[in-house]
Amino acid sequence: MELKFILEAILFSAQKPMSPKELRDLLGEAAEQSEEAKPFKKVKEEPLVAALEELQKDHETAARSYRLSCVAGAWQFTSQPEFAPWITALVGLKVRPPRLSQPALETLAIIAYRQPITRAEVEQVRGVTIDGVMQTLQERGLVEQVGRAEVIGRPMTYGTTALFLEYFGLRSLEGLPAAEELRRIPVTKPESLLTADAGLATAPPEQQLPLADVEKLTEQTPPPNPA
Amino acid sequence: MELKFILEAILFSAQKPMSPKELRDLLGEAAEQSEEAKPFKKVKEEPLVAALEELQKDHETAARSYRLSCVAGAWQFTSQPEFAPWITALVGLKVRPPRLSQPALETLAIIAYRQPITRAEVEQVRGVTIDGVMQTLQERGLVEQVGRAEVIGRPMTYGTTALFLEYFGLRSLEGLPAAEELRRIPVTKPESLLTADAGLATAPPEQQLPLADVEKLTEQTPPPNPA
Amino acid sequence: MPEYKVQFEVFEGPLDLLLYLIKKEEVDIYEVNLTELATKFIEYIEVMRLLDLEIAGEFLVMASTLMYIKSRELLPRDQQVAVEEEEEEDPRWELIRQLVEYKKFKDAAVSLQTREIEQENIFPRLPIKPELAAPVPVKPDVSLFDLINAVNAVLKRVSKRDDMREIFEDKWTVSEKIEVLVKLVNERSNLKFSDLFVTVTSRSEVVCTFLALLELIRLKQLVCIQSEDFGDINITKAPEPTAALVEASSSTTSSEHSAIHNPQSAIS
Repeated sequence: MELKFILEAILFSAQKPMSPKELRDLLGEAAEQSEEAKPFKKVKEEPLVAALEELQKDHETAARSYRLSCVAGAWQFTSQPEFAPWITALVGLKVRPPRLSQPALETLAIIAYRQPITRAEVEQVRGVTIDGVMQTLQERGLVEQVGRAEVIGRPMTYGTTALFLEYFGLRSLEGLPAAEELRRIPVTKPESLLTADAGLATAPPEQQLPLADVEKLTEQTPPPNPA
Repeated sequence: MELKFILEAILFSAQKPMSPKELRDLLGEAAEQSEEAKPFKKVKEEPLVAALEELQKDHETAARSYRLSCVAGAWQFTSQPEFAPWITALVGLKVRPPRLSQPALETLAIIAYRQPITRAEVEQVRGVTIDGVMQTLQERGLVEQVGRAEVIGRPMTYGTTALFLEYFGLRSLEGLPAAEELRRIPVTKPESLLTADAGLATAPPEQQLPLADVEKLTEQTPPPNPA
Repeated sequence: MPEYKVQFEVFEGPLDLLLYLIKKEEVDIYEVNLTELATKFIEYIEVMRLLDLEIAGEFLVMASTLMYIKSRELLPRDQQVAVEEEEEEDPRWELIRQLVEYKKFKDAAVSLQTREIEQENIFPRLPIKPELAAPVPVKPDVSLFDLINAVNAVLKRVSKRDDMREIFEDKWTVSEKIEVLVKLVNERSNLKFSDLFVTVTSRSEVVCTFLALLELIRLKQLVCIQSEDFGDINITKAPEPTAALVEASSSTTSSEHSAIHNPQSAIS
């Protein structure tokens, strides 16, 4: 019996996505209960993941109506999107929170590729303040505080959560499109910015703008938190 | 898009085995909800079953850890039995609903091979009354009333249900192990029963069995109703 | 105010508007004429102001940056160089770098959105919770169908030789056969199923014997064990009067038919 078929059978019957660790534990447990399962008692993580990846390729090649996906490091069978009309008729619409707005998606993209990242750094890339959006992303559990930056004021840094990977069906952050390229572009430190051209800085708009409609502006986009 | 892949996607996501009728209804429902599903609005039973059978062959050829099976006319994906050790470990050994008792099984077998059959005829073959057992079998949905016999008193006749086939993993009654002779064992008309050989009659077991634990027996099978 | 909302949704900020203007010109970001771009951006801001639309602060900051760049461009060349040498960074390049970076994340946001929409149409397989037959340690006790098959075989053998005799009245009853069987098992402690039929003379005797056997199994007096498929069936006395057989019979039902059942097919 081949490991990959055993893994396939497990994933085929599993009620939830399974991580390599859970699969290894299960192989061990089965080996204790059954003579037949003994040869797979101690499978190392590496060959196990290799078998899973081979299995995924098998199913990709077979090009059937379902595939083996790895989301946030856990494996499960999922249907191909083009069959959604029928599966929806069968199980009902998928319950999902409303789609993310454009600003939220842009902010999320920046955080995903550049994490850990401070709010000021994100604002620098987007060229606008992101308070409301950050709150939404945190409330939806897609983004979380991950630490503090080693700069003056020690501002919070943010990163994406496991739910982020799940929400977008990503295996890991490596699975983000063009991950390498987008990570490489350095983010200029915010404090160097403040000493440079004021026009590009992210200081509160009140301090920078000698313009009439500052009042209206602050209604819309509250000034960034001092934290 | 090919019908068989649509059916595959449905069966792969279905929470229960699906009959061709259910599948056709679902195709119709999907067509009402979605433009993409329109071309499969009205699929006739015949091509649908043909597609299912082709699908079944596909999976048989692919020889993976699961297969498409048809039980009691309903289709579902099931895992191959040789992976049971791992699936047992996965789901934990769940306690199945209590198994059928030996008397229930015997009664069931007689009904399966001889349907439609009256209760008196079953009792004649088994040599004991079957009231309790018949009730259990009906409650568990394995046996149902199917009509009335054309004899005096027009007693109810009984037959097995679709669930019976499912429970034993049979596609149809033709799938029962060949027991030609069991089918041929003559069953005397119920009227003659009471006057015939006591050994085959439905008299209280106390009268028939010179065995030690008659007490236990009577606990199991209550004496027959005078009716 | 509704127009304002529309504006704000179209352009997420000054960089977004700049990218829009560049795209309209169909030029590469690196080759964009910043003086022209600054003029267009400021024109756009002016239109917004004329329409009395609220203008986010970031747009105004960008407008001033662009005006600064534009004014530098308008200086005579020799003075320009002098200014550039004074500064650490050329504001033009800084702006272009920022635009390029922002553009990449904007594209990444689009691909995230594609994935987001796709995910709505991807359904995880939630299998019918598999239900397993009780584990089968060695070989199961004989199943009902095994018994039927076995009796069938005997019936066939007998029917060849007793066609004539069958019309005669049956001399055996089930209760008599039960006594015979109990006696046999007590004597031999281990009996083969085929042994039961060695001496039978009629088909009805076979039936009686078989029914007697079934009855004794039901009464938990006997246990049938088949050590291999289609092998002979051993009949022994039930080890313990009650509990043992209940357990044993629980694994006989359908083990050879299906190792894995789903719960819907099971009975509750």
